[in-house]
Amino acid sequence: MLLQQMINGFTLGSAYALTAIGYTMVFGILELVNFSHGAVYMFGAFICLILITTFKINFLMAFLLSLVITGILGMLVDKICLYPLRMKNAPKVTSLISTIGVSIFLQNLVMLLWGSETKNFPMVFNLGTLNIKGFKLSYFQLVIMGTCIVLMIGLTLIIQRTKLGKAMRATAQNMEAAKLMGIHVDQVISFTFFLGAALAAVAGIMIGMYYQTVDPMMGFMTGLKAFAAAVLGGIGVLPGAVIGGLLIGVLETLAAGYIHAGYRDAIAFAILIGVLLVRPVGLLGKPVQKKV
Amino acid sequence: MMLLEAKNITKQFGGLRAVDQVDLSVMKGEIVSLIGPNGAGKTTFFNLLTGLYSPTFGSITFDGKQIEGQSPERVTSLGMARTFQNIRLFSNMSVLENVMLGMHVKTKNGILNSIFRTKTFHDEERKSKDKAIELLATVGLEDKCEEYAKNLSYGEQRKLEIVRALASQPKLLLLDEPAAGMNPQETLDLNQYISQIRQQGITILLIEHDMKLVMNISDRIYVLDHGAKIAEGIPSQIRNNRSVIEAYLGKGA
Amino acid sequence: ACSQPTSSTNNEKDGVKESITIAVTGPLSGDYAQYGEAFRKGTALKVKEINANGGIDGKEVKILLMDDKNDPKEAANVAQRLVEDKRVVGVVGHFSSTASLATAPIYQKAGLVEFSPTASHPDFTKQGTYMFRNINTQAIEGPIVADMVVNKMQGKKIAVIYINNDWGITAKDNFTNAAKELGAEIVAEETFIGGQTKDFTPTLTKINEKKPDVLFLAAFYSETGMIAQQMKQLGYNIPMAGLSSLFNEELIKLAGDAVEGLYLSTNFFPGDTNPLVQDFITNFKVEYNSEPDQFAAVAYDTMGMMIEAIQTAGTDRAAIRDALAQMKDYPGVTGNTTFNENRDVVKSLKVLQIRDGKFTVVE
Amino acid sequence: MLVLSNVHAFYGNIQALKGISLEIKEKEIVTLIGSNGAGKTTTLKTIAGLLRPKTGSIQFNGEEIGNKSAPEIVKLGISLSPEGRQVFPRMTVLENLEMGAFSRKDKAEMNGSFERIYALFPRLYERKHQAAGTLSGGEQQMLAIGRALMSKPKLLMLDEPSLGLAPLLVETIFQLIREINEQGTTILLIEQNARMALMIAHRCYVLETGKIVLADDAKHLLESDAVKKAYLGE
Amino acid sequence: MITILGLALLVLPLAGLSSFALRMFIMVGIYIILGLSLNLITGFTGQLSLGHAAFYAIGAYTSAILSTRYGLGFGITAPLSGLAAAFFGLLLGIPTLKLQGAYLAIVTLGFGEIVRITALNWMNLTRGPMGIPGIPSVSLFGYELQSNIGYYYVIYGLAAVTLLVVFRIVNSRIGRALMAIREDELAAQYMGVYTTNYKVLAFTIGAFFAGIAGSFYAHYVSYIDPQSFTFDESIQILSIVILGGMGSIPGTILGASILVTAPEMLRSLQDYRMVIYGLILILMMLIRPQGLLGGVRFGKGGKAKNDASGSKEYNQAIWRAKSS
Ligand SMILES: Nc1ncnc2c1ncn2[C@@H]1O[C@H](COP(=O)(O)OP(=O)(O)OP(=O)(O)O)[C@@H](O)[C@H]1O
Ligand SMILES: Nc1ncnc2c1ncn2[C@@H]1O[C@H](COP(=O)(O)OP(=O)(O)OP(=O)(O)O)[C@@H](O)[C@H]1O
Ligand SMILES: CC(C)C[C@H](N)C(=O)O
Ligand SMILES: [Mg+2]
Ligand SMILES: [Mg+2]
Repeated sequence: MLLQQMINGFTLGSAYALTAIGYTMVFGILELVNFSHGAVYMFGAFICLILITTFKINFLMAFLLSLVITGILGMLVDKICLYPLRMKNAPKVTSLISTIGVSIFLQNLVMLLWGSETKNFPMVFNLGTLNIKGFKLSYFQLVIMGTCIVLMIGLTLIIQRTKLGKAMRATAQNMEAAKLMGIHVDQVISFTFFLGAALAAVAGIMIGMYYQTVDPMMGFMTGLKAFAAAVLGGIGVLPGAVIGGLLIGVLETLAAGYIHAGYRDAIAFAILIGVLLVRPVGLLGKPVQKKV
Repeated sequence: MMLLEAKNITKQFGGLRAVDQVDLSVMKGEIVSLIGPNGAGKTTFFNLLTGLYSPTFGSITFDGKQIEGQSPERVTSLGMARTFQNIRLFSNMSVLENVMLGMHVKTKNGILNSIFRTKTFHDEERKSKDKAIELLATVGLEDKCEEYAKNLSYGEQRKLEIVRALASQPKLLLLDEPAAGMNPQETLDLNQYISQIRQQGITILLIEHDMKLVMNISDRIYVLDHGAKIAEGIPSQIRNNRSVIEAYLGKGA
Repeated sequence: ACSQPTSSTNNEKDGVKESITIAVTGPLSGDYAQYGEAFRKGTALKVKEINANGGIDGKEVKILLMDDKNDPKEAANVAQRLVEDKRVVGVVGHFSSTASLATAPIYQKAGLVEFSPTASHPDFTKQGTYMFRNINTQAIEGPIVADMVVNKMQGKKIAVIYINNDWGITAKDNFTNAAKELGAEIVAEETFIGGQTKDFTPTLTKINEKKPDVLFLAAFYSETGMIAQQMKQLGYNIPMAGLSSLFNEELIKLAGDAVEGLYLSTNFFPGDTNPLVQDFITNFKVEYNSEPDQFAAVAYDTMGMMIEAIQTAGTDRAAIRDALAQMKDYPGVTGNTTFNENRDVVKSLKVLQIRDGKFTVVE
Repeated sequence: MLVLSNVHAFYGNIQALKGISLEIKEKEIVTLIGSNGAGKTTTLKTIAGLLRPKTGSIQFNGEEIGNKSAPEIVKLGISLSPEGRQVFPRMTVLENLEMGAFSRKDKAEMNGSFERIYALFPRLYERKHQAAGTLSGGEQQMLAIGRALMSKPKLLMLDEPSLGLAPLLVETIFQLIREINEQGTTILLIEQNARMALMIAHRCYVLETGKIVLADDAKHLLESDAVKKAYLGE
Repeated sequence: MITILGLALLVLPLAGLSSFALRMFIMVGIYIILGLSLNLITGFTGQLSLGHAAFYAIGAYTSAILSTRYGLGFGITAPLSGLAAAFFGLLLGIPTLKLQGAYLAIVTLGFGEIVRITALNWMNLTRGPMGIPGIPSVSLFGYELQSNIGYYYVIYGLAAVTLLVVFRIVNSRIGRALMAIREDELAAQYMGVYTTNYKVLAFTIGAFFAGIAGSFYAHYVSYIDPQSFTFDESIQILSIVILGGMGSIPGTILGASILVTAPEMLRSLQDYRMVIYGLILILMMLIRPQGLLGGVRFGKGGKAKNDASGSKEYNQAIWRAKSS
């Protein structure tokens, strides 16, 4: 049972990790906790579902199209709700409330457009299950975990190696200086939001497929957990988001399996707090060296 | 009388010895300068004295007490105050409030006092305020009491930082490049101001790259290079010290 | 400072026809908006039918629709507003026990009937004489379903998953007590937080270890759908049973063959040959182009009862309460309804099973 | 090469520049002096595109750049070593320098630029892999100057480059300015150390509260009593 | 100004307001207390807290349990609720020793969730989702409040006390220390401010008043369950503080008035209500990023001019230690 529970935990954790990557990217560049991320995740899943069911587009096309649409939505969120605040040099919490506004708006808009009930997400391809000595691992679970790892490595490479990645890091550390280096920071930020939102859509669609359901509220808890995961791993650090996500997934599963299902989220948060007390910048976060 | 004595202070950052076995002492009433090339370890030395870092080894005695590894809060309450190389004012607070914060360790009003606005509360507030305005007047900032600190010009901010540090009535005042960004005229004013402070019985330890100021005002000078002390003495000795010229002053000075 | 809801069209302007206003309140936004939607459709259909037949004594019936987001504070605001709105003669709502309990003191003090189609918390109607409900408390449903599980399904070892709200807890308690009396053993009791928990794999893995004969679900259709699907993915094969809360076509859409064979109880069933039910379904389809579920049905009945009370008592709020309390055998689409002395109802239940992707009555 | 005519600029509703007109010719060193808050930094920021002028025009080689964004202006060959250093604190020294060359195309020649900067500031070479945020104040200043040089600008703007540097290095910096000017780079310099600035500059503008109050050959100003008194501390 | 406002509030109910309007005023009063208490933590001390509803919940539950099980009246339950919440504030304040920015935010968020989930599961203590019905109404000096008018005076009395206390704390040596922490924690340490103690103090006092608000709420509505204390609630309180302007006392009052009544004003929009509400939240932030009354601290003579919104330093103080 322990082994099976671990597998359950890893799958759930991959979902958090996938979402946490988007969180951490946006945080990494703007130091902004983007509370609309959960709603964007939900939106991605819905768009894909609508494309498949209402517009009868084949899955692969629908998948790609949703990434693009959701990515554009992410860009718009930034352009409309956050960019003007940056221009006015507003306190960061203002942006935080703005993203909360976005999330309320999106969630209720989706309800208005497509109803608030839980919807079936069609099983697009049945990959079957791997059955080893009594425990089950579906191939789809492997797909989710694989996607997560691939994205993490890919994005890390982009950020470490490419010019775009460098521009992102520079923008994150000092926007004004970045402009002086010839970096179009607004484009870089837009792109980051595009990427973050598209990643959220990947996560939303994958999870929609895994649980075969989507609903307008699906982003709320996942969003919070993904935020927790990103922080646990050290916010701004991509591998940290993945490790944080997996850890929270596993811990939560074990808590539900062995302690008390009603308390599972409380236990997950309690452990998170415990870890932060020992490592105040998360598992992979680097402490800021004080220097005056 | 010895006010500050640092013995064998060393600070290691990974593979780098930013401060390397430095001995330094300051007598009550002196103005002592700490100079040296960029990255010599001067600011780090200040950070060690004031408890931001604890030394890898060595001991620091201030006013008869061991203070190495103590927190900045504690060091401040023992009577040390400093300014920062990069100005750190409380930007969204008024000039007056900045100075009154400097008095934090010298005042006592607690939470109950404040809520019930007792007589002690009013007395202390009034006294602090008067004192703060008086201090601001010494640098000509008394008219800007109600201004946000962030709205001051650079030079004014530097002055405010010094006044804020003075407000704690320190025994020892540490100044980290106070003249940076000031024009020659303003530097002259500063020179005078520091002398005045000394006349009030406050001991001063100064980091500065403006040699005119340093040579003019210092009783003694310590020179650091690559973390280690390469010279100490009175200004005329330092000015002519061959290794100091080579490492730091250049022929121009 | 408060704007008047536009939905309450005040027709004093033509001065010809008088109207009677009944408030309907439930979650029109937020997590539970779909149930509010069912309230809206069910009640509006009833009112449309009444008005088509000349209204109440020639007066047109109007609905004043109010969103409470299923949030107790919002609900209390709504309640305060309604008791002060002199046009309102009775209230159909609120949806959850939480909202209903939070508003009860306000309605009671003002003397306005609060008739909830769905609040099943045992304490609700104890809050005062103006509180009515149109749903079986679990004290009634639990034993019937326990009998179904233990005797029809041969469940000797039963695992239970319940939603962690007042309804889930009372449902679970009433079910397990009855099942134990029938000689069954409860091998696991697991809970989850509604709207929050989406992943049931740890709970299911744990339950599977206990090798139960039946998995009993005190849950709504959405989470039941997820549970069924995740169980299938994990490759577990445990027969499932549930309550009337599961009676919703969406469940089958959602979970497909994963819920095949599931047993449940209900007091509204579209397959019912009763012409009342058949007419309701037909009209509903014409009006909304969708199938009514039990929430729409019970809201329809609740509105019907409210109107009947007004027909007998007139528009005096207190008189309406008395008329409602004395109503006998109201013939509704959710069965014949009479209030007991606590203003609770007792409705007969049918047992259904999902067979070949359809809800089917089990004899 | 660069012509500002009647430039007005604001921070919110605080007016910092009240009609600045100035001109810099190819291969010149021009310096701006003025007391704290006069608007020197603001002038450079406006040229660099960090601040949009409200009215007035800025022309660079005949092209209007007042409405261009900072990155576009960098690509035209204007580079600024800003006030307050503005290094990328969590990047290494090396990465900071690489950022300086962000919009440069000629990858091949870049090694040369690195070598030149390292030769000028050996300390930066020693600390190639140290995070810039942990450098000492003076070291960060070296890095900021080095970074501005990395883009091989046509017009180099330096905002108080000697701030926080040791005396020996101050000499080096002024020598460097003269050197790169001789190699063909035009320079716009702000200095508190007005004497040194005037000594290497060709021409000088004096700013007071957002306006230019004096413009002349540097040599002349060095002799002017008013300037001596106000800015040279004599 | 304050006196006029106070007098207006005093005579308002006599002007024959409807019960509904009174109810809205009472809710606004509750949120003024919640907002002011959070403003002390977030606005003045700069510690972003996403779990303020937890203290509100602890206060409400303490009162509900004490009054329904032990028959205690509001006069006793209210201070005890404040103390209980303050105790947890102390408990939560301690981890903030080391944490900053997002890290602190998630800890406070987590704390809020832990409290809510515990309330949901600890059946013996809280009756879980069954909630606690039948909480007796407020009685003071043996006189039981029957009407909204009575509650109105009680809540505005409490709000006035909260306002006075917060105002006095903020305009004192303690308050200056708190604001210094917000502006630059390290520099504050160098002023001799034991920042940890002060942060804990802010959390404790803030929690105390949130607890009192919770106590009043419980007695006022007579039924509470965990659903009243969700994350949304914490966000609502935070929005009030930020909309009004961080570190602004009159701002919080304005913020509470707007955000509590807005959903009521929008009620006629039905399904579109929350969509519009989301938009309004965004718009208000865009129009006045520094908050409606940002910079107006209620200081001596409303000084501190309101200028080019929050500076960079201000942001950094909230989000993390300065690195330069
Ligand atoms: N946290 C740190 N990690 C690594 N190296 C550091 C750290 N802090 C300082 N250093 C290094 O230690 C040396 C001393 O720095 P310090 O700031 O004390 O120099 P300084 O003498 O004040 O120089 P300046 O005159 O330029 O201000 C520098 O070379 C600096 O790069
Ligand atoms: N970000 C800002 N917001 C508001 N006002 C500003 C800002 N930056 C500068 N100012 C104001 O604009 C005016 C010009 O400032 P500027 O920085 O250009 O002066 P400066 O000549 O560079 O002075 P210094 O020698 O002190 O660097 C000053 O009055 C200053 O207070
Ligand atoms: C729809 C119903 C199942 C709601 C439930 N009866 C409650 O009281 O919360
Ligand atoms: Mg230094
Ligand atoms: Mg300047």
